[in-house]
Amino acid sequence: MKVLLSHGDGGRATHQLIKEVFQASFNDVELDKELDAAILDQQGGRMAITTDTFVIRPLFFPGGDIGKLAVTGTINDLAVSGARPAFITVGFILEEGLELDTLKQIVQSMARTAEEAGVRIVAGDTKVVEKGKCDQLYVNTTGIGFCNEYIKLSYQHIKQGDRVIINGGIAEHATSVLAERMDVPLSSNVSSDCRILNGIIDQLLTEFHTIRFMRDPTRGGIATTLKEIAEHAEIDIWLEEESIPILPEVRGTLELMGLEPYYMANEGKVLLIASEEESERIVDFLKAIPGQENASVIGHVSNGEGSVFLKTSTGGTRILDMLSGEPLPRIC
Amino acid sequence: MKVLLSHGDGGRATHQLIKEVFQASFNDVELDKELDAAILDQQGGRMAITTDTFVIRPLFFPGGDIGKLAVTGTINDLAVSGARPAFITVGFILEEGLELDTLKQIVQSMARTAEEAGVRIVAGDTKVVEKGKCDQLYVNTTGIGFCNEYIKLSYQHIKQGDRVIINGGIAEHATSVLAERMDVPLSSNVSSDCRILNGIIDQLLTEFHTIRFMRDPTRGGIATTLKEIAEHAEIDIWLEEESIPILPEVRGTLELMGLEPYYMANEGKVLLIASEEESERIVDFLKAIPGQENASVIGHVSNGEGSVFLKTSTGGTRILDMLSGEPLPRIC
Amino acid sequence: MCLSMPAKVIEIDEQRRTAKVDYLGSQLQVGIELLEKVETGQFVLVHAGEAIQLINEEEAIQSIRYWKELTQG
Amino acid sequence: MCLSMPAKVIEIDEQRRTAKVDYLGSQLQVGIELLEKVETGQFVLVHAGEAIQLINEEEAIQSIRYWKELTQG
Amino acid sequence: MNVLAYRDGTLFNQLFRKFEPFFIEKRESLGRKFRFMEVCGTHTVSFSKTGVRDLLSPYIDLTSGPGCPVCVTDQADIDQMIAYAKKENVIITTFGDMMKVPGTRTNLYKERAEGADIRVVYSASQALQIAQEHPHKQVLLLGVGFETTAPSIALSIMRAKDEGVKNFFVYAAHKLTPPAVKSLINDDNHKIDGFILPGHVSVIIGREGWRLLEEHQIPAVISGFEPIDLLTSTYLLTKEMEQSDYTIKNNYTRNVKEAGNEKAKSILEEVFTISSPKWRGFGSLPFSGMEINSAYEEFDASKRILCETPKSRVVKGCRCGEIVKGKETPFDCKLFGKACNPDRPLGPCMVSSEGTCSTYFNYERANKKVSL
Amino acid sequence: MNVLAYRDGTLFNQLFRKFEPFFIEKRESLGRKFRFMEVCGTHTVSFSKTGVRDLLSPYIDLTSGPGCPVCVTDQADIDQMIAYAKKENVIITTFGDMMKVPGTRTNLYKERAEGADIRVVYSASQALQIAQEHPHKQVLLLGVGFETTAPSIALSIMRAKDEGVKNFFVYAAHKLTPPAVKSLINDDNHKIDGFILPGHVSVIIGREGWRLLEEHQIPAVISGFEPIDLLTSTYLLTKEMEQSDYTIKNNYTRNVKEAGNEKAKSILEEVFTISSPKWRGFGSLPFSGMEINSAYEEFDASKRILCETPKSRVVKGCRCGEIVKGKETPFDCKLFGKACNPDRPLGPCMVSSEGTCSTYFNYERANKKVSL
Ligand code: SF4
Ligand code: SF4
Ligand SMILES: [Mg+2]
Ligand SMILES: [Mg+2]
Ligand SMILES: [Mg+2]
Ligand SMILES: [Mg+2]
Ligand SMILES: [Mg+2]
Ligand SMILES: [Mg+2]
Ligand SMILES: [Mg+2]
Ligand SMILES: [Mg+2]
Ligand SMILES: [Mg+2]
Ligand SMILES: [Mg+2]
Repeated sequence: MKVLLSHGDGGRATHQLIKEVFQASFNDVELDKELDAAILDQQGGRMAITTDTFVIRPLFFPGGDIGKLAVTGTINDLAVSGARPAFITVGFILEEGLELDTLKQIVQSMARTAEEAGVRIVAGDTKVVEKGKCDQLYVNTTGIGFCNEYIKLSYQHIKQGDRVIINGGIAEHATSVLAERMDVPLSSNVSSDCRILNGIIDQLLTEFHTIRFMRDPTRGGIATTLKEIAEHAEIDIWLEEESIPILPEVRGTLELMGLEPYYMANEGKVLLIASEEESERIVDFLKAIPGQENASVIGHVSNGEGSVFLKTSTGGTRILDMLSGEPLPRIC
Repeated sequence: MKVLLSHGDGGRATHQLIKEVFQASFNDVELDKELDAAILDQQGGRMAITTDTFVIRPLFFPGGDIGKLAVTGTINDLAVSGARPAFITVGFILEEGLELDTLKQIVQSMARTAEEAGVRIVAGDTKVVEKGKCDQLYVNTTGIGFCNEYIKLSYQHIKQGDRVIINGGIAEHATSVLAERMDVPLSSNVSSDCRILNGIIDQLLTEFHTIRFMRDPTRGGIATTLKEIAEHAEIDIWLEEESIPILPEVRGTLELMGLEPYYMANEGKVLLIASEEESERIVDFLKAIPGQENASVIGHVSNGEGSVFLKTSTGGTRILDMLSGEPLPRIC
Repeated sequence: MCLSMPAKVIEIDEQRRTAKVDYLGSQLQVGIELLEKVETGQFVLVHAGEAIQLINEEEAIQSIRYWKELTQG
Repeated sequence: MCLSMPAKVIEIDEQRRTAKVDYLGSQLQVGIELLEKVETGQFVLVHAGEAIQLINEEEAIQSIRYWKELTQG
Repeated sequence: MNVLAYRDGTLFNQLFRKFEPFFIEKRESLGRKFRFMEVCGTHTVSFSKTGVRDLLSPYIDLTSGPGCPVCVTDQADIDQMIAYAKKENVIITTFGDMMKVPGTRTNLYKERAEGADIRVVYSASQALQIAQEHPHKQVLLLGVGFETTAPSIALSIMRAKDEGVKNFFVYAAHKLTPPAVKSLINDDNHKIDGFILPGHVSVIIGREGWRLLEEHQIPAVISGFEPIDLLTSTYLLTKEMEQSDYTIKNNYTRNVKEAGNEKAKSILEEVFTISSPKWRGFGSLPFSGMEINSAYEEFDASKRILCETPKSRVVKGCRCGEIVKGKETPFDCKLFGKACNPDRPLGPCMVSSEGTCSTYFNYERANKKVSL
Repeated sequence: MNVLAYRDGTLFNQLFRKFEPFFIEKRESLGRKFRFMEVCGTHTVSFSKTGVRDLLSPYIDLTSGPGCPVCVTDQADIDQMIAYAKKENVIITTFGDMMKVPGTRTNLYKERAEGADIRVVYSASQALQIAQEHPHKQVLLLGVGFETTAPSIALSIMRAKDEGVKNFFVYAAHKLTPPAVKSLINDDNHKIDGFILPGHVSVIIGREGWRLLEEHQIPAVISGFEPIDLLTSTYLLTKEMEQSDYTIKNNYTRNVKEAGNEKAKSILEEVFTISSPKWRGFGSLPFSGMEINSAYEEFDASKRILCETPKSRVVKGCRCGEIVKGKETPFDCKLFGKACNPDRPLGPCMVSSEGTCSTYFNYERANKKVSL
C-alpha cells in the first residue's frame, strides 16, 4: 500500500496512519492521547533543545536508515552538549506514493533507536505532499534533554595544550551512502557509523573531568567541525594526519571519487577536546568499549586565531577549512 | 540571490546563511552560539511539547505567510493544551533556487510572531534539497511550554450539557488560500484568520474555571476536530448551523467550489468546551477582544457515543464526520 | 449532478468571451460563450466555469413573492 | 588534471567491455575498451570510469626497489 | 436578486407549517407515504444536507435516482479512463469527482501516487489551457457529466479546433437524462408516484426536453436546489398526485426556459452525435449518450490515443447498479458503512460526493440511528 | 602490487634525508633556488596536499602550469556551455569540476537552481546512458579535459553512433598539453629550470609525445602523483640540471610506455581532428585542441544544437590568465582570498579543485602565513 495525499489531510486516513504506524511503533502514552501537545509531568533542570531535519538519500544504507539516523543525530547533538536526552518529537513529510511498508520500517527503526537510548518519542506530525514535491520522505526530529548542573561544556574552556580526541574512523557514514547518492557504479563494504553516543558520553562525563568541549562531526566532516571550534574558541588546532583513524576502503572509495575524508559526514563520532593529562586515559577508556576500538588522539590545541592545520605523513603542513559546496565526484 | 545546494551542506555557505538570515532575524543568544543544542537555564514545571510541519502553498496569502503560520500553529497547539509557550525550534527544508529574499521575509515574519507571543526561537536547522524535491520551502516548528499546575484540561472533564464555543468565523484560512491552491481563477477578499491565541487563552484560563477542554480546529476543520473530541470523550456534540459564524464571502467561495466550511482549516480559532453556566460569559468576554467579535456558542454536549450532529436552519439534522480525503473542487 | 451557482456579472471581456462574476462576495472568471448575450449587472447561472444561463430575475422575484403570499393566504 | 587510480581487475564482462576493479577494498565498474587486452588479477589505471592503461607491475616493483636500494647506498 | 432568498429559514418554516397538514391529509387518504424520486444527485445531496429529507420523512419517501454522472458511468468506461492515465506522455485532466471512483483494480487517486500525471480541473477550458502549456504531451479530459456539463466540453473541443491545438483529447462519456428516467417509468416494478426533475439539466434542455415523460402521465416537477425550492417542489408534486393535467411543472422558472439554452444545444449538436452507451445498472440505453462526431474526431481520445482495453468487473456485493435505479437504498447494501465507506469506497455511489451511498453515509446515518 | 608503497612515509623520509644534502648543494652552487614547473593540476594539488611542496620549499620553487583543464578553457567556451544549459529540452551532463566555473554572468550551479537540468556524471558512458534513458531530450556532454579524458569521450561518441543514439551530443573543448608547454618554453620571460610532466597525459601520449620538448634542451621528467613519485621526480630533475642528455626522463614507468596507449590514440584519431582553439591566458595555440571530425559531426553540439553566442568578458583583476602560464602565483592576485574564494570564486583557478588558486587557498595559506 502506498501513501496517499489523504494520509496527510488531518482526516480519517491520517488518524488511521497515526494509529497503525506511529502509535503502534512508538508506543508512548502521550502519542496515544492524540492531543495537540504532549504533557509531561514535572520536569526540571537546565534544559537542552536541538532540532534537525533529515533529507538524505538513500533512505536505507549499510548500517542504518533515515529513521535511525534522525533519532541518532538528535540524541548525539544533545549528548555532545552535555545533556541527557529525554524527549524527541518527530515531524514527517511524506511523498505521495511512498510505500507504507517503507514508512513502517523507518518508524520502527526510530522506535528501536529511541528505546535503546532510553528516550521517549512524545509528539509527532505527518504531512503528505504531492508526488514530485519531496524525495520519498523527509523527517525532522527535535530533542529535549536535561543537563547535570556540574557539567559545563564550552568553547571558552578550551586551552593551549589540550588534546583533540575522536572515538573512531572518519567519513564512514558519507562513504556508505556515496555510490547511491552520486549515482556511480561503486560498491564497498563500508557501513555507516550511525550510532547513538549518549551512553558513552554519559560514562565519559562521569569518569573524566577535563573534557572541555564536544561536537559530533556530521555534515562537513571533522574539518568543518574543528574549524568551527577553532574559530569560536579563538585557538588553533593541529592535527596529525597519521593518527586520524580511517578505514582503507573508506580512503579508497573517496580517492576514486576525488573526495577528501576530512570533509565527509560522520554519524557516530564525537570530537572531544580534553586536557593533555586525561587524553590518553580517555582514549584507553574508549578503546575498551566495543565499536570504539579505533579511538585516538588526533591533534592538539595551540594559541591562535582560529586555524586548523594538518601535518601530513611526509612532514608537510596544510590547512583545513570549512566545507565549501557539496562534495561532487571529480575527474581532476 | 537564490538558495543553492551549498547553503545546506553544513559548510561555509550554511554558516553565512545562518548568520545573515536566521541569527539576524531571530536574534536569540542561544542561536548566536551555534552549538549543537540550545542550553536553557533552570526550567521547571509540567512541560508541553508539540511539533508540526508546514508544507502549504502559497507561501504568502492574505493575512499571513508560512512563517507566521508555522509559529502561530505551534503556539496555538501549546496554548490550547493549557501551556504557556516558551521555546520554539525551527527546521527548514529549502528548495534549491528559492529566492533568498523570500526566505528572509518568512524568517522575519516568524521572528515577529514569536516576539508578539513572547516566545524564544532557540534552535534551528536548514537543509537544501535539489530543485524539484520540495515546493519552495517546508518548515517544521516544535514548541515547548509549561503548564500551570492547577489547570488540567482533558477529554474526561467534558460533561453532558457543556457548551461548545468558537471564537469567530470558520474556514477563513482555507478559503484565503483556496484559489491559488486549486489553481482556479477565483478571488475574494477573505483573509486568513492566522493569529496567535496564547494571550487570549491565558486570559480565559485565568478568568474562567469551567473550561473543560480546548482544541484549535486546523486541518480538517471544526467537523474533524469536534468528531475527534466526541470520539475520545465518548459523548455526542450537537451543533446549531445558524449559530456557527461564517463570513458570506467564505460561504460563497466554498459553494462555488462545492466545498463544505465545516471541513476547512482555521488557523486562529479555538473550540472551547465549557460549562453551560460560564459559556455566555466566555462569549461576552471574547467579544470584547478586538478580532474576536464573532465568538459564539455553537452547540452543546450530550451523553452519547462519539457523534457530531448538525441541526440545519430548516430544522433537519445531519451528521458531521472526520474529513475524508483532501477537499477537491467539484462540479457535482 | 450539476452544481451551479447564481452569480452577478461584474465585468465582461468580450474579446476572450469571459466574465468576472460575483457570488456572495467572491469573484470567479467564467466563460460566457454559451449565452446569447449578457450585460454587467445581470445574473448568470455558473456551472463548471461556464455561465450556462442568463437568470430571469423577474421570475426569481415573482416566485419567491408567490410563496410568501401563500403563507399569508 | 587527470585523477587516476591504480586498481586491480577482479571481474571482466567481455560482452559489455567493462570490468569490476578493486581499489583499497572498494569496487568500481569501469570500461576496458581502451585496453588491448586485460585479465583478472592485473592492475589497471582508472580515469573517469575508463581503464586507460594496463599497469606494468614489474616496473612498479622495480622502481620502488630502486629507490629503496638508493637509501641504503 | 437576493441569492439567499430561497434559503430563508423563516419563510421555509412558515411554508412547512402551511404544507404539513396537506402532506398529512394526502398520506392519510393514500394510506401510505408517497414515494417520489429525486432524479438528480445534487438534489439528493441538497435534500440531505439541508435536512429537508429528514423533515419530510414522515410523509414522503424520497428515493434517489440515476442523477450522479460518476455513479452511472459504466465500469468499463471507468477502467478505460484509468488505463489512459497509466500511459506515458499522457496528462489526464478531470473534475475532482472522478479521482476516487474505483476501477476494477485501482483508481485515479492511487495512479497519481504511482506517478501518473493527473490534474484536477475546475473547467474544460482549464484542461484546454493545460494542453496548450504542454505541447509535447497528450492532454486528455475525462468527459463525464450530463446535459449541463457537456456544452462546456463541446465548447473546449470547438476552441481546440479553432486554435489548432493538436494535443487535446476528450474521452466522451456524457449521458442524457430523459432516457434513463423513461426507462424507470417503463419498469413495472417501480412504485414511483412522481419525479423531481433536475433543475440544471433542464436549464439546458428546457421544459420541453421532458415532453416524452408527459405521455406516461406521471407527475413531475422541475426543481431548484435551495431549501424553499425543495419544499415547494415536493408540495407541487403532492398536489399533482391529487389532480394533474399531466404536464411537466416548472418550479425553477428563474433558470429554466421552455426551450432551455438553445445556444448550448446547438453547440452540443455541432460537436456530438447521439449514441446508445451502457450505463451502470441500466445496461445499454437507446439514444442516451453523446459521442464526438466525425467532424471533431481528431479530439476523440478513444479514436486517437491507442490504449489497451482493460478487463472490467464490478465489486461483488456492491448494489450501485440497483441504487442508481432507485430500486434499493444504501441501507440495503451489506457493505454500506462497513467494508465500503468514503475512505475506502467500493462502488462509485460511495465516492462521488453526490453519490447516493456517500450522501446517506454523510448525512442520513443520524436519522436512521445506524451506528457504523 | 601494493598501491600504498609509493606513499610509504618511512621510505619517503629516508629518501628525503638522502636527497636533502644534494638539494642544498645544488642550490648553493646555483646561488638561488631552482624553479620547476609542475605542468599538471593534479601535481599541483598533490604537492600541496601531501605537504611535499612545503618540504621542498627551501630549495625549490614549484610553479604551477597550465594543467587544469577547467582553468585553461576560454571564457567564451564557458559561456557557451552555460548558454546551452539554459536551453529548454537540453540536459547538460558534466564532470563535477565544471559546476561552479564562473561564466561572465552566471555558472552551471546557479543555472541548476534556476531550473536547468544539469547532471553531474562520473564518466562519459554515464552521460550516454542518460541520453538513452531520455530519448525526447537532447543530452549534451561538456567535453572538457586533456589527452587523458578525451579518449573516453571519443569512445562514447563511437558507441552512440554504433547504437544509433540520436540525442547525444558533445561540446568538445579538449586540449593537447605539449603545445602549451612548448609555448611556455618559447617565452623568453620564463625562468623555468625544468618541467615535471603530467603522468596521466603521458599514459596516453607516451614518452614520445614529448619529443618536441627535447630539442629545447630543458630538463623534464614524467612523474606520478604519490609522495615518493613527487620527491624522486624532483630529485631526478635536479640531477638533470647538473648534467643532462636532453632526453625526457620517465619516472612513471609503471604506467607510461614509450608510445603511450596506442589504442586510445587511434580512437582519438577516429573521432577527432586537430584544431587550434583559444586557451585562457595563451590565446590561440596552433594545433592544441581536438574537434569532432566530419564523420561524427552529428554528435557535435556546436554544429547540431542551435544556441546564441553569449558575450564574454573576464572578471576585472582576475589573474588566471597569467597564473595558468606560471607567470604569476595566486598571491600576486589582489582578489585572492578576499573577493575571490572557493565559496565565491571569480576565476576558474579558484573553482576547480586543482586550480592553482583553489589549491593555494586550501593548502598553502598555512605556509605563507597569510591570514585571509
Ligand atoms: S455502499 Fe458501497 S458497495 Fe454498497 S452499493 Fe454503495 S457504493 Fe456499492
Ligand atoms: S584568486 Fe580568483 S580572481 Fe585572482 S587569479 Fe585566482 S581565480 Fe582569478
Ligand atoms: Mg492543533
Ligand atoms: Mg541540531
Ligand atoms: Mg544533528
Ligand atoms: Mg500536526
Ligand atoms: Mg498540495
Ligand atoms: Mg551536531
Ligand atoms: Mg502539533
Ligand atoms: Mg498545529
Ligand atoms: Mg542541524
Ligand atoms: Mg542530493
